[in-house]
Amino acid sequence: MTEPTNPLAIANPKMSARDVKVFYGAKQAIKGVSIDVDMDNVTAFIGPSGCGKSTFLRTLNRMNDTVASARVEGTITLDGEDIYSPSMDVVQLRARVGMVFQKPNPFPKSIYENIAYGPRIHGLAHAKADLDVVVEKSLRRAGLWDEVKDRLHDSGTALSGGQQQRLCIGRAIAVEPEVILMDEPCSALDPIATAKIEELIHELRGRYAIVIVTHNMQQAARVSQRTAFFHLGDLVEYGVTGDIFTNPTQERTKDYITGRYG
Amino acid sequence: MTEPTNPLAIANPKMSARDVKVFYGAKQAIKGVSIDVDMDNVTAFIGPSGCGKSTFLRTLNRMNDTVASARVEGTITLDGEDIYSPSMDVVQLRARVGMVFQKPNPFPKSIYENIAYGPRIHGLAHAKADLDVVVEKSLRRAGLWDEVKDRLHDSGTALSGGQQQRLCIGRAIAVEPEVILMDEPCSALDPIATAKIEELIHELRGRYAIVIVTHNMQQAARVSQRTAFFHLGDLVEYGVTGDIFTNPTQERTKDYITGRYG
Amino acid sequence: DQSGSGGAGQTRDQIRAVGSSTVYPFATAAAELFVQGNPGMKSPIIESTGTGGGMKLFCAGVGAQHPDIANASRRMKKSEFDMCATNGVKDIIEVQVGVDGLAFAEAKNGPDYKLTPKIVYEALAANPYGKGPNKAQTWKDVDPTMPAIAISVFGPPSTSGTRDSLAELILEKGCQSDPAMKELKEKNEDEYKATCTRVREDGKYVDSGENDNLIVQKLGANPNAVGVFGYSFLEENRDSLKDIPINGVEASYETVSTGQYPGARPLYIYVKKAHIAAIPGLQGFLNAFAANWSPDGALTKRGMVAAPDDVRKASAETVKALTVLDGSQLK
Amino acid sequence: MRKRIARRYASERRFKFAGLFAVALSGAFLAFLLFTMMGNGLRGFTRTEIALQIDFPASPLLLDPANITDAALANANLPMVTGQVARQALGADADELLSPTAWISIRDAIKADPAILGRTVTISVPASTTIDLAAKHEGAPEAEAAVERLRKAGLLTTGFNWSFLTASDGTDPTQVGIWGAFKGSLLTMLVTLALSFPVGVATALYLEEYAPKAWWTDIIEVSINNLAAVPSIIFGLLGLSIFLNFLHLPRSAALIGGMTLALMTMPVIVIAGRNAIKSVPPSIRDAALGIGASPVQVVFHHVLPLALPGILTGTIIGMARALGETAPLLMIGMRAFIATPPAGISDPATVLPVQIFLWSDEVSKGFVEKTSAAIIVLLAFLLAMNGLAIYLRNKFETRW
Amino acid sequence: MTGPALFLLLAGLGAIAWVSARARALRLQTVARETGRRDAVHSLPGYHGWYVALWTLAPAVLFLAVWANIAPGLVTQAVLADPAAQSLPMDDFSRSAILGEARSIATGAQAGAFNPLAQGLVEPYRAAISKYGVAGAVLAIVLAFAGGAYAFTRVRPDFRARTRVERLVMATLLIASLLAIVTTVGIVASLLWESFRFFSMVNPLDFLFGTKWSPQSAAMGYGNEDAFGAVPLFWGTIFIGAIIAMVVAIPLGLMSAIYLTQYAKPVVRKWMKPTLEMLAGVPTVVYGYFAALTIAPALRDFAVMIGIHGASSESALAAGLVMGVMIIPFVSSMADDSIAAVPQSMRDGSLAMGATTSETIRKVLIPAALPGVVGGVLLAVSRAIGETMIVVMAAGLAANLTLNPFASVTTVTTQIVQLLTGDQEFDSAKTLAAFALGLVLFVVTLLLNIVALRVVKKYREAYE
Ligand SMILES: Nc1ncnc2c1ncn2[C@@H]1O[C@H](COP(=O)(O)OP(=O)(O)OP(=O)(O)O)[C@@H](O)[C@H]1O
Ligand SMILES: Nc1ncnc2c1ncn2[C@@H]1O[C@H](COP(=O)(O)OP(=O)(O)OP(=O)(O)O)[C@@H](O)[C@H]1O
Ligand SMILES: [Mg+2]
Ligand SMILES: [Mg+2]
Ligand SMILES: O=P([O-])([O-])[O-]
Repeated sequence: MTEPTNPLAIANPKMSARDVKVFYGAKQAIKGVSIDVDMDNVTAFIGPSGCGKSTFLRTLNRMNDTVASARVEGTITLDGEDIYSPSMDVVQLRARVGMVFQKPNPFPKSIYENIAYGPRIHGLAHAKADLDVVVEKSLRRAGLWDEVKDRLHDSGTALSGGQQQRLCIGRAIAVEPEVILMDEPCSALDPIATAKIEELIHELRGRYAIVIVTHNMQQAARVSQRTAFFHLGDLVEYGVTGDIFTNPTQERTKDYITGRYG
Repeated sequence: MTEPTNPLAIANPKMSARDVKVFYGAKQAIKGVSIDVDMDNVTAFIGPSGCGKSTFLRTLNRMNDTVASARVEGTITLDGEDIYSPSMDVVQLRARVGMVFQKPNPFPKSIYENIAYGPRIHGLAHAKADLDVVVEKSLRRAGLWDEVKDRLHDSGTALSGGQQQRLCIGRAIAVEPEVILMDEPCSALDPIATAKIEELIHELRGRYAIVIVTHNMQQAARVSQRTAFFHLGDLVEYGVTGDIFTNPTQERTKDYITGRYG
Repeated sequence: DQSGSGGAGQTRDQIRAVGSSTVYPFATAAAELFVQGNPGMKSPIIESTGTGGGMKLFCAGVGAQHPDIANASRRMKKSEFDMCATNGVKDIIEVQVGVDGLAFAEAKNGPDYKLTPKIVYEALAANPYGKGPNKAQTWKDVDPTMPAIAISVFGPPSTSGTRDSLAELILEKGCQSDPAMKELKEKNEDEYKATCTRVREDGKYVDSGENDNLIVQKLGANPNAVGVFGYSFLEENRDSLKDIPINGVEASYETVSTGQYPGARPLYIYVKKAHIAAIPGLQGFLNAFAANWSPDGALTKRGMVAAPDDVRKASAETVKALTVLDGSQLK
Repeated sequence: MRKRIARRYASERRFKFAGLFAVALSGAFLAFLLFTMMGNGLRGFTRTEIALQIDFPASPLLLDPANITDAALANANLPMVTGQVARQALGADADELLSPTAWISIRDAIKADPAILGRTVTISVPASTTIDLAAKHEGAPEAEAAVERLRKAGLLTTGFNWSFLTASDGTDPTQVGIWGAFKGSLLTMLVTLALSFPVGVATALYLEEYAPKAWWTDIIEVSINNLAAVPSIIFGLLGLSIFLNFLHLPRSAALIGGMTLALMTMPVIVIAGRNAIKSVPPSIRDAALGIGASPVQVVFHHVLPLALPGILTGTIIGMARALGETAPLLMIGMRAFIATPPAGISDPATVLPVQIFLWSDEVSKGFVEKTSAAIIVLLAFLLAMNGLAIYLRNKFETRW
Repeated sequence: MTGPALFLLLAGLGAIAWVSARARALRLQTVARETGRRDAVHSLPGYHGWYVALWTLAPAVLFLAVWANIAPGLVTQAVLADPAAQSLPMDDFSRSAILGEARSIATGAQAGAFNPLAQGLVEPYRAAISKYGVAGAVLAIVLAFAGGAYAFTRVRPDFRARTRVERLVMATLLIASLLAIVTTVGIVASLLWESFRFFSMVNPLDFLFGTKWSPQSAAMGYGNEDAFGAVPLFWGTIFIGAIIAMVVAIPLGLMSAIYLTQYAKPVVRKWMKPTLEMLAGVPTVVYGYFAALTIAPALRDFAVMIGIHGASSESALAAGLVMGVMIIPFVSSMADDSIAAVPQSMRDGSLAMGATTSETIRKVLIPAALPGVVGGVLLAVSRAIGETMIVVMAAGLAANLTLNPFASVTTVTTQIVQLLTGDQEFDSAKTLAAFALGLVLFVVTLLLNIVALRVVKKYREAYE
């Protein structure tokens, strides 16, 4: 089944994976994926459930380290630096490659503290005034400032689902990452909240390299400029979003997009 | 948002709901739904997640009684008899209005015992021989007999998902209900198992009044003759399945069917 | 405060006594009297470990971490003395502080038993006179003058010193009513012991644990039963119990203290001479004992029976002169 | 069919009733237990006193009013004088009426105000156990008669016995108190808490958050689960052979008791702690890791604070169990008469449950109500702790 | 220098180390951040502070711990060298007692001297203590400075102070969890050695399978044969803990759990559950007292009334009954958990078939929850057979092999207490038998628990 695919050649990739294989114990979840991600485009990962989208996404900031059984082979670089080399400090890597999860997961603290936590542990702001600035900036970028500016000290968990997810995006932004990974960020949200997040992704594009996993092809089409289609641990096809949806080169991609399975 | 809708007028309905409202504590989940269900047609309930499909379905055999906070207003009749009247015996009602759940839930007993459970508690069969007959008949109707006849005493939980779901349908059939309610019976199944269940529904049609909840519009189109579209606790539109999918009268129905939201 | 580490300079400003549960109430009373007479001193610590357990702790060595006194409801054994010596506890002062009566009692509304050591022996021995297992079911089976009531005796458990006394003071005496047994004693000490002191285990004799209050309760509930326990318990519960005469002698303070009532045994305390100089108040504690063990003293009010005059005199002398025990007298 | 339904409903009702019956019976047993203890024990909090009039100038006291010291009081012949005064006032049987340590009340009165030596005063002294019990309608007929006589003379008062809360062990039931045992319990619990809480929480954190899956972590896990179920008396044997016989730590001390109980409590805290930590949703950890918190930061900034109520609940329950524990302490020398309350953790001490055990074995009948009274104190203490645990659990119960 | 003062001084040094290292790191990092890349700065300044503070304090504290152990010896030597010590008695104990007293006075722990000789030694003691105290303090402070200085030189923007500090935290956590193993080893060691000695006197087979337990034989020197057959004890333990107690606890616990989870209104449940849990919170000594003084006499009267002969007031029934009540909450909470763990869908499935609640419970929920319930019961049994105070106070000492619940039986734990607190010659087989019994008890509860946990775990997995 595994045909070699030609990943988009990108001149100056922000992150780049080469022949990445991921195993959970004996089970192989990713079977040799090579892909480049750049700053200017939003990259979407699509594919049927269980094909390894999340797994691959999590190798990009080494969140898979937390799964005891997971093992990664191949190389992944961030600005040319191998993120799996022993000299790489994982904690700092994750500050540079932020992540937003499927289910909004604000800390059970105030909105302010949610945003301020990252800058604090990374020493990005010391004085209260500095922190205030960072919090406001991050919430503004996450499109949440106007809705919450009067209740910064309410609990983050008291917000609606969509607001929570934007809070999480704001929290990721606050540590000034270079890359933001989003794993089905809208799947727990209603259509209106989804639209807001999509809008937000548009605005963030260019400032950060953004990778988004989605099972909603319309969404991929709406927010991304590059799309990668995964199937059973393979990267089947990777290309400009418009091309993938209108003119897939692989049979499997076509079947998936036309709804034959998934 | 709530426009009055005109439910299909059915001459001699099996079950009939009039202005049914359901509350969970203070929260209203169903906002006054009137609908008739008849013997000859399969009725499908569709609508976005959380719109109240399951809630309404469970009012039809008073399974909502088990939720302490739930409260039902309005009238629901079965063969003209009010099922919420104090004289109605819930236990007998549920024997007449069977239910199949989203996730197959066979009892952790043998296949035989799973089917025999209902007839036994209702005293429909006493002698072992009678029971054997009932079990075979029910399994045959559920399209499972040939697959399990040699291992009736294996555990019901050892079957595949699709087989388990057919076992649950067989279990419901075994007490000779008049109505069968199915809440997303295929959502946990693979396509092949789904196809088998859909086929089974075709075969059961006419013998029982069947109501099926699904979030898969293609499925609704395939198995049902009547479709009801729910949204935010309202019954937005109810009609012949073909009409609903090709020619919805309501804006909201159209938006949903064309994938604007959901 | 028990301070000190590193070997040198350990001390303790609280007296520690361990040992017999029978002596425990009298030792605690003495401790209280000692504190009342010596305000400012900390109260001695009296631990109820049983005589044997106490000896083990007592003989473990000299020093602040070892107790100063062992209370005993029997005399120290030779083996224990030797063990003490091995561990450097060489000079031991033995003081007999009083006598404990072994009382036989029944409920107020009981059948008025009259017992002799011989009857008791024949009723309770596992193997009377070595003639095979005891088959007696009722007292009448033992002696025709007794009522036909099922034998049921609540007594001290085999782990207690009180039980030793029962064996020594009553059972052996009853056993020796058969001259053959006296001979056996000469010939085969072990067999004699087994024959004369072993108690039946078929439920007629009930090991009643350490809690003597329970025995009192049980007698109240079961008027036909006989209870065997310390005299002090009988004294305290005269309102619900009455004594059973042995050989026609009633148990009273006088008969017990003079030894007329057969169940009487000496109570001792053993003191390390080396500790007298080192532990503040130890001498004072001994004095408190001596000052209160007379027939009208506070200890006897607690239920202890005073020792005969000559014994008391000798003991008082020992306390004063701190005479050391000669191990060769022990068995 | 109808009949069948009726039968099924009848069986339903029977079953439900059986459940109700079980709950009620269990509850009734608890109520009966508490009621019995209260019935016996509340009397233990009161004491009967007899008013004694003493004409100090006329009494043969060997006391110089200018020199009232403890030593002087000890040698002042107070017991004898008290006896004489009592016999004059109450008749020949006064010795039976007064507690043998009645003179201590007089001593304390003199100590409090030496000026009374110059005049005639009336001092309330404790009655003897027999009188005390008779005054509470538990005594023998003769004693009841004596009580009647004293009452008529207006000499008898029965009031709250403060000294039960402030005194320590003793031999006279009218004079004993639980303060020493209470303090011993307190010190023991302090040691237990100081040892088991940090170790328990650290272990729970390690096992739940960091432990790699390896044979030795399995061993740790198995040991902990097992320790939580090892009978307490085995911990007593451990304390006896390791702490006393091997390490030669001070016998009967709160320190040893606390250490032994800590070993027993630690696994309870670990297990409760692990459950509390487990119930912190993984998404919180992901969130923190995802913005670059280190594993230690994740735990100390997020997981631990969120798990703390659960851990505290488990700790309180474990401590409550330790507080009521007796058996292991019998093995390590705490079954002792200790009349001086411990000043520190290395002083000989006893604890409330052991005190109860000791008193239940006392000869004097006056101790029956004291035992029950001590039980009430212990139960009140435990109820307070359990109540706190339940309160914490309800207050912080979170559904994620 | 006194302890508290030194402690304060060190704490102060630590604080200074923390503050200055943090300030230095902050300064260096601000510079580095302006010039370099973001990963030129590794740890927060606070971590540098902790790193240096730890280096300042740890060596000094470790040294003081060692010093505290050797200094008293040095002090004593110095005092003994003093002329005033010449008059000390030769015998070891009085000598060390006097020295100890002198020290107590010197340190102010004690006011007056009991032994006149001690007074003379107070001054030498005071001198020696202060001499060695000062020496220790100076050394500790020097160490603190050395450690602090070394660590301070390592403060650099890219120095991974956080990693170092966190490694220490992890090590602490690991050591804490190893304590569980140490405890287990301690238990096994303390039981094994003494049991071994016991088994060298008594044949293990006789012990495990002998049907006659006659401690008087061994206690009173009738010899060891036939004296240590522990079967009657095992039977008594099982009779009380695993049979009578369970006959009380299982139905009451199970039905309570069912009623409270399936039928009771939430308010009732909210109040009744903690109320029933109180049954497990009542100290066992209270149960023992209650069983011995209230239940046992009542039962005996009852037995006599219905004409049972040989009814003992230390009946197995009294102890078992009370123990059963104590165990109710264990059974009910385990049953509660296991019933709650049966997926709601099972319950729905049955109700939707037209089953009544009780049919659903009896035919679906309980069979499905059975393994969990069994596991819970096993845990309760292991708790019951290890229970001590109730049986010590309310069960008898007679080692009977009987089925009569009104008769007296004895249990393993009762005998352990008896054997260790009775009037025994030490080192007799009798005292050692307590440890052998303890070992058996340990092994049995261990096995019960392993089995129970297995059962429960397996069953949990089945639904996950
Ligand atoms: N922690 C794990 N241990 C073992 N196997 C895992 C683990 N996580 C995921 N897998 C397996 O790896 C494969 C890829 O999973 P992954 O979660 O990456 O899929 P996905 O494409 O994100 O699916 P979805 O759309 O459902 O989120 C799946 O077969 C999954 O079962
Ligand atoms: N037990 C309950 N208590 C309170 N609210 C409930 C309960 N069950 C359902 N609801 C709420 O009632 C509304 C309708 O829920 P329902 O489960 O009927 O939706 P649904 O259409 O079946 O959705 P789905 O497609 O996700 O199954 C939702 O808002 C839901 O949150
Ligand atoms: Mg995924
Ligand atoms: Mg639903
Ligand atoms: O405690 P005892 O007196 O029986 O040894």
